[in-house]
Amino acid sequence: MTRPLPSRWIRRALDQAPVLLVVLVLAGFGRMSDRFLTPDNLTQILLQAAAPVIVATGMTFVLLTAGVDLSVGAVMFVGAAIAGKMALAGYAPTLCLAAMLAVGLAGGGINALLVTRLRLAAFIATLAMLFIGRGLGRWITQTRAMNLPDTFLHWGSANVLGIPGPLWVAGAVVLIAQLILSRTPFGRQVLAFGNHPEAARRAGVRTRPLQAAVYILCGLCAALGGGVALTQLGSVSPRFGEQYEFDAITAAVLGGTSLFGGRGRVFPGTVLGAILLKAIFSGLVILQADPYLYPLITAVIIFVAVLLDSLRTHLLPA
Amino acid sequence: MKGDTTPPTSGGRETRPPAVSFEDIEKGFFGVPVLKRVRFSAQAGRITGLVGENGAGKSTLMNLLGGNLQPDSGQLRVNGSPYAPRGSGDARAAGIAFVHQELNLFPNLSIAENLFLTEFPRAAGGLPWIDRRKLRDRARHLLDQVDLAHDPDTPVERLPPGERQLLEIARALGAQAHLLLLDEPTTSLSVRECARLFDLMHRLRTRGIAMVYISHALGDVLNHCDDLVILRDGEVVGRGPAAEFTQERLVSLMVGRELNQLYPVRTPPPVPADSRPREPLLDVRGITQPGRVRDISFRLAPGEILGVAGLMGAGRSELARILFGLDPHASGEIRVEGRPLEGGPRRRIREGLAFLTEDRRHEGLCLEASVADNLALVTLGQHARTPVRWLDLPGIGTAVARIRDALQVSTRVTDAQPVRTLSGGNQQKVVLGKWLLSEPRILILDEPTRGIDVGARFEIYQWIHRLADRGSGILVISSEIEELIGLCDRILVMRQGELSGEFPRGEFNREQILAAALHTSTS
Amino acid sequence: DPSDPSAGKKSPAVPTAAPGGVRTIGVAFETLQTEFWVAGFDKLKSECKARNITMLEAVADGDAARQFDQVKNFIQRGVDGIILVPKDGKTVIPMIRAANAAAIPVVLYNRPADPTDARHTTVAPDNAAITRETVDYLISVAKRTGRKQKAMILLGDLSDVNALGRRDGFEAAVQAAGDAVDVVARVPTDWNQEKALAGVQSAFQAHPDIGLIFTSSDFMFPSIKSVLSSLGKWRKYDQAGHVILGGFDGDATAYQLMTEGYVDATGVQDVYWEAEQAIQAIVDARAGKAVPARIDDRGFAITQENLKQLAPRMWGAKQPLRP
Amino acid sequence: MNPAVPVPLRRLSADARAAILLPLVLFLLLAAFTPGFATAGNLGNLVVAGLPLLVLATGQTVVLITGGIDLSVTAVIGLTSVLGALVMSGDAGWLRGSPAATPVALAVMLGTGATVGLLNGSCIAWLRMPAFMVTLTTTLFMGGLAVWLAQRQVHAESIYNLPAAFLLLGNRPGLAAGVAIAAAAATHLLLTRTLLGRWFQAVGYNPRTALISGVPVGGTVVTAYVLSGMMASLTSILITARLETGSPSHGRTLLLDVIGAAVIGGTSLFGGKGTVPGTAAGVLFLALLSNGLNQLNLSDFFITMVKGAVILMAALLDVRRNRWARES
Ligand SMILES: Nc1ncnc2c1ncn2[C@@H]1O[C@H](COP(=O)(O)OP(=O)(O)OP(=O)(O)O)[C@@H](O)[C@H]1O
Ligand SMILES: Nc1ncnc2c1ncn2[C@@H]1O[C@H](COP(=O)(O)OP(=O)(O)OP(=O)(O)O)[C@@H](O)[C@H]1O
Ligand SMILES: [Mg+2]
Ligand SMILES: [Mg+2]
Repeated sequence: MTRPLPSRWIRRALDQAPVLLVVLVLAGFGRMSDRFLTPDNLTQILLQAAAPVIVATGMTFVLLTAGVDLSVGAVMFVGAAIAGKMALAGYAPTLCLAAMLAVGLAGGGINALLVTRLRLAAFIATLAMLFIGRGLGRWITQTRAMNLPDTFLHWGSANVLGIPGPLWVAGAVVLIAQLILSRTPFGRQVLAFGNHPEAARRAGVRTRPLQAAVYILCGLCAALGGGVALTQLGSVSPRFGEQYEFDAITAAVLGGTSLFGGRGRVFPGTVLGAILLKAIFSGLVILQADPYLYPLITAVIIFVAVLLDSLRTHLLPA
Repeated sequence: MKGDTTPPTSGGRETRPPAVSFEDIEKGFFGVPVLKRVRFSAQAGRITGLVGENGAGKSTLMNLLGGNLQPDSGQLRVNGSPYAPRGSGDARAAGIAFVHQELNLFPNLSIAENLFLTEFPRAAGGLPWIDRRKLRDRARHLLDQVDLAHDPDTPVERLPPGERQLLEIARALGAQAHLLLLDEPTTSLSVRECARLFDLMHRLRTRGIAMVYISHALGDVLNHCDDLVILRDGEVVGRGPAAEFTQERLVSLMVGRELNQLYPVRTPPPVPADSRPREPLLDVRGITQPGRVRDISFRLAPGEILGVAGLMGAGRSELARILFGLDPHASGEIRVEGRPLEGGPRRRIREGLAFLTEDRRHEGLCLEASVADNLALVTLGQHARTPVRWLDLPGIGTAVARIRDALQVSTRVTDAQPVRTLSGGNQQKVVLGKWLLSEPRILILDEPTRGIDVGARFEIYQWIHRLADRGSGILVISSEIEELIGLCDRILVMRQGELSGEFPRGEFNREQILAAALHTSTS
Repeated sequence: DPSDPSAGKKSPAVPTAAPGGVRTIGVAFETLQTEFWVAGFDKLKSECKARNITMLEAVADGDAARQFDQVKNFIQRGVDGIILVPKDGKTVIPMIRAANAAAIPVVLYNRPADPTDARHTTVAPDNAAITRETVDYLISVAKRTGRKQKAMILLGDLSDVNALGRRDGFEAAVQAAGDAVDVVARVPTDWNQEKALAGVQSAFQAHPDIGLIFTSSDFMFPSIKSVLSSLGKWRKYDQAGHVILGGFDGDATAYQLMTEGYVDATGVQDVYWEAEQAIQAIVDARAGKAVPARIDDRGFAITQENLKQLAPRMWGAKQPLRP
Repeated sequence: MNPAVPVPLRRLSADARAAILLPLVLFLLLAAFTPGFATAGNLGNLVVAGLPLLVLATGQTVVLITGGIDLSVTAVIGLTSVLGALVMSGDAGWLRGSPAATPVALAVMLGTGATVGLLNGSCIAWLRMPAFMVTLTTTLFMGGLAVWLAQRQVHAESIYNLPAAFLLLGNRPGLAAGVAIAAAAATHLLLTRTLLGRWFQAVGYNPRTALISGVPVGGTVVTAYVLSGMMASLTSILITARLETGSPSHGRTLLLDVIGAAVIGGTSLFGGKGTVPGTAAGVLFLALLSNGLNQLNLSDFFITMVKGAVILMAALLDVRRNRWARES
């Protein structure tokens, strides 16, 4: 039963597992193609990660309360559908995006209602919302694609102080989220609630508003992320936002967030998770990997990431 | 234990309304009555002791005050005015603070954050940020009051149970309440911390704060409380100034029958400490694990009940966990009847070991599972018939029923009820029960009777004796020296991870044992 | 299929309806996720309405098993004919058999089944051939630039027959062209616009000088546009620095981009014509007329050169861009 | 019920009630409002359609009971289907034509599920990796592998011409139903009447307690995933036989239905609680739903919306249990 503890510097390394892995992946692809590690391409990767990061940030909050929100993709779609219709009807893009955020607010609000008031299991409630949202979106768009006015694309590719707009948005979201989590009473209470809801209630935490806030926050992030994606795509297809729920959860968990609540961080955790996913895809394209091998390679890399993380959390003494 | 039981001369006590009063409170759970027309009050500047059997309804009363539960009927009053809390927020607003029976801490947060979860000091300038420095200072101030040396930023998961208990108390103090309710706050504290706690309570009393103190340690209750309320099956069966009660009277009121001694006499007479049996049942040699225990060696003879005394943090639990294969040890060896002990809990259970953990909620029970499932868990294998390990459900049923009666698990509890809904003491009985069922040859008990009422304790001691008489060896870790003295054939004392003393039955002496546990030559 | 409990019982072994008398048709699509399918679906709807036939609809969202259930459901409800967009060429065969057993005529719309003895009619284009034609044109344009162009293809869902057909057409054309073009990127998109976007972006990182892009479906043009305009390469076909663009389907987006001059060519399948043929085939079958086993969509590649005269036959041209 | 009955009894029966109630209510509604719904033929179709989900959800229930989750089942279905076909297909099978083809293929298929399950379980139990991520990556990997294999071996996205013996499972609904229901029943007995079943629960309720109580936690967890994997294989066998095709895209869309069915059936996503009958009820509920929605001839997007709405209703009907569970 005697177990030798890993040597100090191995421990140090494991402590930074997520960061290390992203670095490793980047370095690895970098070695294989001199095209990969160019500042330009790194920016591209960040750009592709922008929307997922935003959505995953909201998701992280929900996961921290031991909940889950499967409806983010659907919310994105409904929002995009409405925004798209408005855009085609000639409304100003700002208005369209505002509408989109409103949708996010509404979606999050409904989820909050279902989970806190009606006491539904988050999984099943948001699953239902996923179906409803998808259906609603298809109905609004009549499952037709919409090509948006170029203003959207201009926004998506606009630079402020040499940094692309989407990165500003994502950066702001992450920063705020991180501050909320680590520096505000609300953030700490979210962690407490996720760790032991009953105790949180006993301690006088107003758990219902707290839970509600988390789902609304997630809805907002979903809409915002959708907005960013919209300005990057310049169009809305019937599959807009599909799979986002899984990508968001994956990013968060890759970043070390526990699905059982109480543990996790937006930065660097979730952010790195999202970036990792995009970096892999970009690398594979640049290396002209066999299309059939994409999922295989991606899977292996994610697997290693998760493995390292679990080694870190379990092989190391508290 | 020094405790001035003279209540402060509060002159106009009659004129002032009681700090809290229960008026004909009734509460039931899904048709099962738990509190029946409970009526009593607690005065400001006095400590009211609340005692009763496991499942009598004590914690339920607290939960009513805390707003975690609502009474079915009856009236609560705080300082004379009606009080109907809808949530723990209301309780705080009314100036009521709690030390709940079960720890309500968040291991993933720091000590400071746990202390001020709901009233973090805000940074200046209306921003929602937490003022970290202020937070740390206030936390330190509270920690000093309970003698916790830790840095306020330490994550709570690093603290052992005892220290967590102190933290819980510190949190209650932080609330600046005028009414403080302590539900078995001493269960994982050892003598030193207990004394410290009672000092605190006396100081608070002189500040005119009302306290309700729930405990099964009747000695403490009689020493430190001014008024007493005795609860049985949800009814108040006795109340009045503590001076009017003796331990015997308390017990008979609680249990509803005479209980002339607290510890059963051992028959046949215990093995004399000096005579070492040829083949010790358990032979521990030089167990060492850096930072936990150092060079622990002792032997456990068949039929022997061996106690381990020590202060919190002495490493007793660690020792137990190492013996059961839960924690690693750097050096030393453990032999059972000469054979070296290997592997994890499963292997060791096969070797006849059993281990009652001190952390019942996280390691002892499946809270959501039923009473029956919990009781049966360890011994399921014995009721499984090969090839497909088919379960003999009736057999399991009878075994469960047997142990339930033996341990007097509250009759209001059904087998199918989730353990979560049991009273603290009844939960402890369930953990104990599942191990007793396995009739182990070596039984390791870490704080076996924490939260268990006198009546049930007696039964449990008898079970332990019966096991010993059948030749099992028993290792009892307890923070109650009286318990060890009353139960054991021999007592080892641990201090800072080392053995610091050994007392055979003949030479039991509370003061010496305490000295051995406290005395610090090093550091 | 003797084991099918619903067979025979509910629906007559021989059509009882008077010649041409088709009351209900069941239409089961594998998906409605792209312009192309929606257009076909709508056309079938309107066509049915025009012939006052009730149309029962079902969409399987890419799940063959669910599609089977839906077909059984149609049979069970005694439709007079079934129009199917199968998930793939093989899983559809048992469905056709089930319909045969119930003496209900089946038409496969736009996706052929693998060779089988199960009786049915297929109305479909030849993905490979039309793609080949399209890409041949793109390559001819590339040759005219005088330099060897780097090419990339956006692949569809790799388990979709049509996607694979188009890939094969592309590869064949490239093969034939010798070293006129050099394929530097084959990006799987799973029919997902965002993947397409990311794919094109990364491809351009690796090869900033990519000069030819073929997308397996027109609905991914917006993604391409997004990247090219951010790179300042979104140029018309007659401008310098134009990236040669080709697609497949011939939807409204493609039509618009062609008229604007950004897209060089796209493979058009004649959706409307296919829809009419599909329904006609069922009506004929019911009427006891002989129906050919295969009705070929005379699809074609529409290019900047023949845009004027062929536009009228391009469904995307007749369809409003806005929903 | 009489108020003297203590909580748990009432709660248990509430579980049972909720589980049976949902499909019942839905059935009555559909029977009342949709013509041609309550016909033998249609109900027959409905049951046959529900079989694969039943098997799959049963396996998932076991994993959920241990407090885990197995997202990889859908990929297992695809991979199993392709491998099986590669063994027995008359076009491209390694054993094409041989009488051994079908039995060997069946063995290979079940083996595939077991292997993937073993992989998942080991990572989760021994390497302590989170179940969600492990099974998500295996999904990615196995899914990709299936497509790649089909492509490499037969240069097509799917494989046809399976031996008649195998297809019996498809075109004899009685046989398929027998197999599926037997599998579910066996699992039910395993959970309720055997040591292993109790171990699953204990591990799900509290792994530390289980460990200290002498439960071989690691082995138990691994077994659960192996079981789930094999159930996925069995599902794949049913689907493959019914569609007469080995294809990597079989069952791809089932994931949310599977977990949905279990949860609607009263299985907790946090471990411990869950029953096969409950899950079966959940499956029946979803089967009724999709069939009924077909009957109503709504357009695609309405179907999706209604599906969501009805699942919501189901959850609401179920809410009393949640409330009790939260009481403390
Ligand atoms: N949520 C609940 N559901 C059902 N029964 C409950 C619930 N909470 C408490 N009970 C029952 O109420 C009775 C009283 O419980 P309580 O915790 O007040 O006892 P107690 O006096 O604190 O006992 P102990 O000294 O062991 O802590 C017990 O029989 C318990 O089973
Ligand atoms: N979870 C833990 N993390 C870190 N240190 C611990 C932990 N548990 C115990 N320790 C340390 O190990 C030593 C002994 O712990 P513990 O308090 O359990 O001993 P004990 O004699 O069993 O006291 P108790 O009365 O609490 O059982 C102490 O130094 C304590 O600080
Ligand atoms: Mg209590
Ligand atoms: Mg201890």
